[in-house]
Amino acid sequence: MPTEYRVRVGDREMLIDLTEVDGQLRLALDSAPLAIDLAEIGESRRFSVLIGQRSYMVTVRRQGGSTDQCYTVAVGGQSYDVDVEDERSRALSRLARPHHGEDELIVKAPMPGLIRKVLVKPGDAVHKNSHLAVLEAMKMENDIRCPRAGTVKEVRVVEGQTANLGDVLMVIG
Amino acid sequence: MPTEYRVRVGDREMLIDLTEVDGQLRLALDSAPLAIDLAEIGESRRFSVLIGQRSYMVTVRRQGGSTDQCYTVAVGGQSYDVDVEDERSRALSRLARPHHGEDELIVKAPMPGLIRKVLVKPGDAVHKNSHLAVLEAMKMENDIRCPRAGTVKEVRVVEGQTANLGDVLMVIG
Amino acid sequence: MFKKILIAGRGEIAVRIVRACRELGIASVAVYSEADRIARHVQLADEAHLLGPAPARESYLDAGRILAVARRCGAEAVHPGYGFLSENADFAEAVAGQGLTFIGPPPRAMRMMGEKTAARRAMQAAGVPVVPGMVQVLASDDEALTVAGQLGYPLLLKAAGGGGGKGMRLVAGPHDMAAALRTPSPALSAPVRRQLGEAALTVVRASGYVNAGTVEFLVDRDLNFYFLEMNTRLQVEHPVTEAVTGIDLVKAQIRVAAGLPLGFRQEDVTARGHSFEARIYAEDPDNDFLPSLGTIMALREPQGPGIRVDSALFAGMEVPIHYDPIMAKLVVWGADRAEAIARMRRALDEYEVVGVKTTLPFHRHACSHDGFCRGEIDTGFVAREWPAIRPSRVETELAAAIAAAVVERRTRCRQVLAPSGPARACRASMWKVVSRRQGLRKI
Amino acid sequence: MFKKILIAGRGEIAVRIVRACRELGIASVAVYSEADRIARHVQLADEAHLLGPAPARESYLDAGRILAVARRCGAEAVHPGYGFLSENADFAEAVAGQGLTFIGPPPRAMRMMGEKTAARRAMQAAGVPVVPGMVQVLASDDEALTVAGQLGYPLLLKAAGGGGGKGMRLVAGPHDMAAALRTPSPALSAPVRRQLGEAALTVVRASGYVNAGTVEFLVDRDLNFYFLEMNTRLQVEHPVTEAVTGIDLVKAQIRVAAGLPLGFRQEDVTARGHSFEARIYAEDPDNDFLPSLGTIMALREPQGPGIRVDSALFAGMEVPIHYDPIMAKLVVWGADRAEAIARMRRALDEYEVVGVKTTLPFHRHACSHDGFCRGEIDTGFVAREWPAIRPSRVETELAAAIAAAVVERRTRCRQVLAPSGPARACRASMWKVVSRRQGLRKI
Repeated sequence: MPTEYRVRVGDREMLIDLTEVDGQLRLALDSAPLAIDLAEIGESRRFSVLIGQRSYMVTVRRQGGSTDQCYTVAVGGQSYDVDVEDERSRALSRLARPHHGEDELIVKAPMPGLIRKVLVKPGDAVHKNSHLAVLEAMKMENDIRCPRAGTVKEVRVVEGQTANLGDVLMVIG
Repeated sequence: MPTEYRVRVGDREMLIDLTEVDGQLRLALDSAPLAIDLAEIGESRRFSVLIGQRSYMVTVRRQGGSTDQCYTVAVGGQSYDVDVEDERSRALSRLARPHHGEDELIVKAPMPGLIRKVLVKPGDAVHKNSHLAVLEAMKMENDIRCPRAGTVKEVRVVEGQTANLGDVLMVIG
Repeated sequence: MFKKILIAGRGEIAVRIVRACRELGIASVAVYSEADRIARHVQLADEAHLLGPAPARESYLDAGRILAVARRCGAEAVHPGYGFLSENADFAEAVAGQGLTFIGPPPRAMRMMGEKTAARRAMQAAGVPVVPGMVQVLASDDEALTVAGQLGYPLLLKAAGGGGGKGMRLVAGPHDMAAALRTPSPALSAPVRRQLGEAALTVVRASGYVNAGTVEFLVDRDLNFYFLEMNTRLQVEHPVTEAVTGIDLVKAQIRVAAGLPLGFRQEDVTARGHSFEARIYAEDPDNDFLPSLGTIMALREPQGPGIRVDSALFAGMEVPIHYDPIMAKLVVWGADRAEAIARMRRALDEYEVVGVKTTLPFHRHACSHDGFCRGEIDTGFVAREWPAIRPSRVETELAAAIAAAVVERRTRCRQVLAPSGPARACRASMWKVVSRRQGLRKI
Repeated sequence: MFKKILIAGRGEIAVRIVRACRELGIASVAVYSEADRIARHVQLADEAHLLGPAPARESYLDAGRILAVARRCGAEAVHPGYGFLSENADFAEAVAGQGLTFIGPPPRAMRMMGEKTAARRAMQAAGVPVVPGMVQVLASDDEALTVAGQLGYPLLLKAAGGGGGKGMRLVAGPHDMAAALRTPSPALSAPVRRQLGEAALTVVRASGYVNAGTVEFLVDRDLNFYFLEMNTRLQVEHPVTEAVTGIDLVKAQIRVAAGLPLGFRQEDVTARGHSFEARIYAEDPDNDFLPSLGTIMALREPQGPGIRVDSALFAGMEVPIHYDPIMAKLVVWGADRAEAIARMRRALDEYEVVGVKTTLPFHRHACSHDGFCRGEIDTGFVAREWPAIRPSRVETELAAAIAAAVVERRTRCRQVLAPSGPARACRASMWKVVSRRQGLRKI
């Protein structure tokens, strides 16, 4: 079993080491042992976490549709995207990961909704703030604009279709 | 698939017929069709049930430790024990069920708790209201008394043991 | 008194009306669209009737379907809540046409007040001050620019036929702040408040108004006030009034509609303490207050002294795409303004909605903002201050990281052992995670 | 003001004190036994410290362990809640001995009032009427029978050193009714209430009492009243007082303990409206109010106008076997007694605790009882009336039967198809159970 995890949350990256000793988990943060106590509420993936003696309620949810190791974690009224990579998978993924163009821009749906209009097609030149599409959610029409100038390389949605949060709408080259 | 269930709740017994037609369930109560609409809240075994147009919130829980077909169902602030038997299992169980003495009395734990004292042993004669055992729960000692006269046939618990709600403590003959 | 009332709405306001009905011993009838089959108002009402498909025009805005249900279920009155058909005089007339009672003002008063420009003209005629120049209909963008030049910026533009705040555009999320500006605003002196009350009564008398309504005035820096409009329905923030007066406005609406006495006179209405309302929307404050959809994974709503929650939320609920994103209202009461703000802060800390982004983080940080707490806010507050007061997240990131790592480890552990191995044993040993030992680092 | 307070208790009262601390900007420290690791007060407090094993004598009653935590965490004061060590003068002295503040009365006043027979003698000396013959210590059963013969039945027996109502025995569940008898009882006239207030002040002055406390009087049929005892702690039903006065008693306790002014005088305290409290115990009213254990499978607590819930409940909670079975308190406020009762009834209907038996059904039916609603109750109410007013269950049995049959069918269907088959498809078709067709039988 791997015991060392590289965890990314917000701008921070940390190493969390989990070792089982006498049937209990021991935790080290960036190689320094840390006193924690974590207890699940029912089988709800909802935890009472004490770090030192500070008390936190934490709800953990695996992100569907993405890789196995991405979680949405709610704590203290905030919601975080957390990547957890064990050192072994990390080594493997480094070998396997294909090279993505550095200058490609992925335009994702900022919320779930209905694609009311698609305003560009592949090959169109776009400017910063160009209107790309209109997404309707809860009685409001929301403009999807282009964050920088470029050329539309792919359009992955059609008018009348629904999109979930984070679905790729377009690729700008 | 069996479609007819004999359901017992409280003092009532009813026949509920569930038939799938065009992907939807149809229900008949004692052979008369009944308009119902049942929708689960998440995957919680909690349901919004409309009977006619009356609205009920219902939570269903299978009873552990007993037969498969016993449920505890909470609705309208009440909790019911519900037996659901399909007609096929019913026919089978009629053949298989051993004869129980009509005059045997099963004494069950009225609440979960710690068996503080066992006051009788097999062979003892007991009267109505004889003290059989003391069950401790939440700082209170509770007398378990005998509902009628008879002879202790079995004692299934020992002092210091915990008992769950409904566990058989003794059999009185 | 009525025996049965149909509630022609959804969400937290439908829940609120169900409660008033129950306290009056009146049977409540919920209506719902296909998207709302398990909604909270359906769970709580005595009866529930399907209206039609999810889009509002085929369900909550379809007067014909609503009246058909009302006839079928034997309701004697219809409460429209807010939004949808609540300010629609035609609907009110159609309800009356069926021999049922519309719980709201007379259609004539609704018509007069519904057309905002005409309303301002009528009130000007009745002697109520209106904003200079604000009785003009702006037919085109060009005309708007001309008038704007005459009046001077900043301006508040409202669509003449708009309802529910939808036609009003100044800044993202103005509804979040509106309630905070109300009863009693620290900016208003007692004499100004009394003058406002008298002007409001003039408005009510001039329009032949009966039942609950709200008269809105604009107040300028010199405490001059001007009639803006009248909302001819139950106000979204009515719980603020209820908290300080102790009067149940929805029950009062129902009593008046039934022809019963109110049970109190103007001079019996006394205010005690201070109240705030925070509206919980399914909107993401970090994404320009755009709507956020999803399923509520976990929910903990605040409780305790001085707290009222009117909520449509429940664990397992899917936030529907089709309707207004208001999910719940948190209303606090305190003996004074400082206690009310402290309560609001405490209640917001307790409020936990997991699975959908909400305006809770925005409210939390507004309540920690000195200017807000002193009442020094205006309609520009959100645009100006929110980017600056966004929460620091360092404190809770570590808890998130640790919990995710432990869940990841459990998942791997289960995959290795399950389905044949003793997955339970694996978990049991994992979940008593304790590394409390002397000499361990504490943070 | 204190910066950090340790709360030496558990359950709903610990939660309530956490809330007061948070509103005052004070860090709250929860303590917990091994049975309470995920309890609500642990979830809500800023810090949480393990005391020891589940039995109270090794945790919540262990003054040494509590004081060790207080030293370690840097708390400046200790709030004892109610129960456990709250009326223990030795503990109060030990807290002071550590240089910390005990949030409660002076130990001397606690001692005087803690021994109930001595307290009655002292109050008799101070000129407060006490029940004739009720200043005797009953050393034996025989003596009790003799005295009882002199006084005449019915009698109320209280253990001299008892606390938390545990020593009082008349009838099952008297605690359920006690709160309903309080502020303001319809049986008491205004002059009698004023006399009671004056007598209470005499008691307070005679005992050198500071901080919150409750003076209990017995009132006979002729409205004569007699000093019974003083509870030298926060009363379980303090929210009733808070609801009618608008004063936060726990914050007032903390302010007084910190040497700060109360912020109000006796003449500022005015009562508005009417309030009731219902205590939700994990007890089975259909089984002689015996304790009920288990895990909370589903929970819905009431909300809306005039409702306050102080609760330790959450879905997933296991009710521990070791402590007092009080789980939550439901407090309602209404403009008058009738509205308060209607609210209570409505809130009890909304209150849903699945998985553990509670006193909710008892409260529901008490609130539907004419005699109760008119205030015509006494300590014999439960034993006399409950068997007669138990709910009829016919109405909901059918819903239970149908849901169980459908779940049974789903389970079988899954067993047939799973694990290889498409269990999901099976379920999908099952759960859109709709047999709404014209001409179907309705009930």
